[in-house]
Amino acid sequence: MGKLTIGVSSSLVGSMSLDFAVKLAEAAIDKGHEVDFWVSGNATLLSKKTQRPFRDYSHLGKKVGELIGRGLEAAACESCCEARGLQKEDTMEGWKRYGMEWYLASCFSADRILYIGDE
Amino acid sequence: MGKLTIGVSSSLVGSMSLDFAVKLAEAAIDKGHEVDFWVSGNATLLSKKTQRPFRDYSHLGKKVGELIGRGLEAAACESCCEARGLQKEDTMEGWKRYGMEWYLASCFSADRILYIGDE
Amino acid sequence: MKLGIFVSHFRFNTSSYERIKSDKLGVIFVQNGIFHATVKENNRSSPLLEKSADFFVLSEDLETHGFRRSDVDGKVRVINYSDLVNLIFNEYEKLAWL
Amino acid sequence: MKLGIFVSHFRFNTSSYERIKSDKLGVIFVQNGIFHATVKENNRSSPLLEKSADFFVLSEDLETHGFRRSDVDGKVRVINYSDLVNLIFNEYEKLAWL
Amino acid sequence: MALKKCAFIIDKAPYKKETSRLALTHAIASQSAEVYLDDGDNIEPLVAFIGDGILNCLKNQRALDIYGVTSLEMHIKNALLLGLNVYVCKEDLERLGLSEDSIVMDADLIGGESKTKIVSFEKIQELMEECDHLMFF
Amino acid sequence: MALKKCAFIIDKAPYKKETSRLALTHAIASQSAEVYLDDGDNIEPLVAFIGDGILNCLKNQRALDIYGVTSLEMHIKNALLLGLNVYVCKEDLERLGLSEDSIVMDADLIGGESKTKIVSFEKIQELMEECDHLMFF
Repeated sequence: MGKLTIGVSSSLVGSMSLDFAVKLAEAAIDKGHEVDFWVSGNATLLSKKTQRPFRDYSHLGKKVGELIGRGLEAAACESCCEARGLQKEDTMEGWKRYGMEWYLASCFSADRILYIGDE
Repeated sequence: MGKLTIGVSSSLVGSMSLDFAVKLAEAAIDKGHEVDFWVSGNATLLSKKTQRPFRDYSHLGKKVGELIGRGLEAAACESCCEARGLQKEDTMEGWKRYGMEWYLASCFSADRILYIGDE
Repeated sequence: MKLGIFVSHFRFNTSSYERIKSDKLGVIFVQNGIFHATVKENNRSSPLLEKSADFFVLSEDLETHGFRRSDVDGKVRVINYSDLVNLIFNEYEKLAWL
Repeated sequence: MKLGIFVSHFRFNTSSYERIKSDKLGVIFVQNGIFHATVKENNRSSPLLEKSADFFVLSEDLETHGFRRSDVDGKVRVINYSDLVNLIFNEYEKLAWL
Repeated sequence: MALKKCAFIIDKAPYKKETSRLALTHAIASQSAEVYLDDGDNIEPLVAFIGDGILNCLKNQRALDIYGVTSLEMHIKNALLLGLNVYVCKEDLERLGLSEDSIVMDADLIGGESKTKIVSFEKIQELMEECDHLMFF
Repeated sequence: MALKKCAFIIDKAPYKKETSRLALTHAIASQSAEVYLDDGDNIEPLVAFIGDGILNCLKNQRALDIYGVTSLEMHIKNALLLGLNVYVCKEDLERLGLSEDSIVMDADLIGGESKTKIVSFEKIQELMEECDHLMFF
């Protein structure tokens, strides 16, 4: 079993890259791999609580919560959050907020890295 | 003098299309035109209060507030806001929240429309 | 019609751009569209400049990227936001952001 | 090296794609990259399929867009998310999302 | 008493950007714009798919099952059901090797009124000229 | 005691996407990753601009004056100041008609240590092969 670090900076809605990343994380965890999940830039909105489910948008928050329960390490870039008006108290349970060096340290110990820097 | 309706759906940070739209709105108001400003999709984040200014990002919230004081009609798509966890009480002063039909009605009375649907 | 087209990308599918016709046509290069007014890839001007149109580039976006007026192709007129407002209200009736 | 490249766009600047070399190369079409595995523009397969590589397309993204397995170019293998995890851990050491 | 025509031109493929979805939701919303307008005033939307935008129109999109998002197919059917004029560029269908069979032509399963019209780019050009406002998605 | 090399490859132009900015801020952050690592372990970043990415490197960017955002030029100078290895693809400079004079070569005004290295794509290919992880921006 290995460790995969996924980094994403795409918007919560639009490119669906976060949808891809969450599904990939789930598939890896299903197979017993360890997954670190890093969101920066616009992707930090995924760490916000009170996302209301709408049929026009996927509702990823709930799924990530489940995956955190199954061992996913999910962290959001602190300064990217703040710049978007997301305060510490807006963070969904189980998520961490760190500086970017956390992601780099995660890359250090990862067997594979997929960084999705589309936006 | 005429009326310009600007619609934008791009992220607050990333494409800088909102930066463009706000500068265009300002230039039009400076010349005495009337401007309606509609944000939908990811652009609705512009209507959120407590955006913390960071040097890596433009701080558009303040400028839009000034323009509202000078007559800009700024409105955000209600369902696009809700889908992103933005509640009514998160809305910056002076902004309105409407259904998409408000934008269409604004188009009806506009002399010019610029819709920026980049994302 | 009198149409103003905004080009904001360097790389994009140009099929709409190539096909749209207009009695009066203006092309305004903004954001990364400014590369079409400044960069000569393999020593050639952008194919976008071959269209029969009046071309404009936004000075603010030119300077954001580090270009100067002297870098701009001779076919393209440099304008600022204030000029752009005049173009929008006085020259073109419909606008398309591609 | 053993490199897996993710292609997620239909239209993009392919200069990195064309130039990167790898002893072992896999190309995985996801999101709008799936059009390279399905659409024959002007009756021709995507030029991306000319690269010497193993090609894969994500079935979930194929079906999201309304395509079926029978629409996929013969050069491309259809995989799902679970297969993708195996590819990532067993076949490729480095990954690039273009 | 006035009627203003708005053309919603979709030239980008779906799912990688939100823009085509917003085109359809905005176009559909035109029908309730009256609440903000004077009696007799109205907005008439038309939706045209050109270029890569025609890839929004494919049948059997499974976005809802797989990713939990409504498909563009559902939005197009909704537009047809509400009687909006929906056009698809013929030359682009040919260019991308798609047939009339492969795209959404009506909302019949849910009782639709209008049909997708497959027309030449020349016709779409004419429609753009006739309309009062133009928006690209 | 181990060293892992991470390549940050930037192949997209700036400002229209946030990605090149995030590449540089992440690359710079490698230098403080030690706080999360065991003694002696470290991450060595390298930054390479290829394709349209070289348009990030132009001098005299006025993004801060005009739009109130730090320019990519400032981020690159910051990276050089901190001693990061920064590479620019020679063939792409030629292809887009840019000279060494027109791009950021050092952070001299703020006391920089390293210089931008203009190298062939072949060299960048080698660097990608040598690194442990690859990220495209």
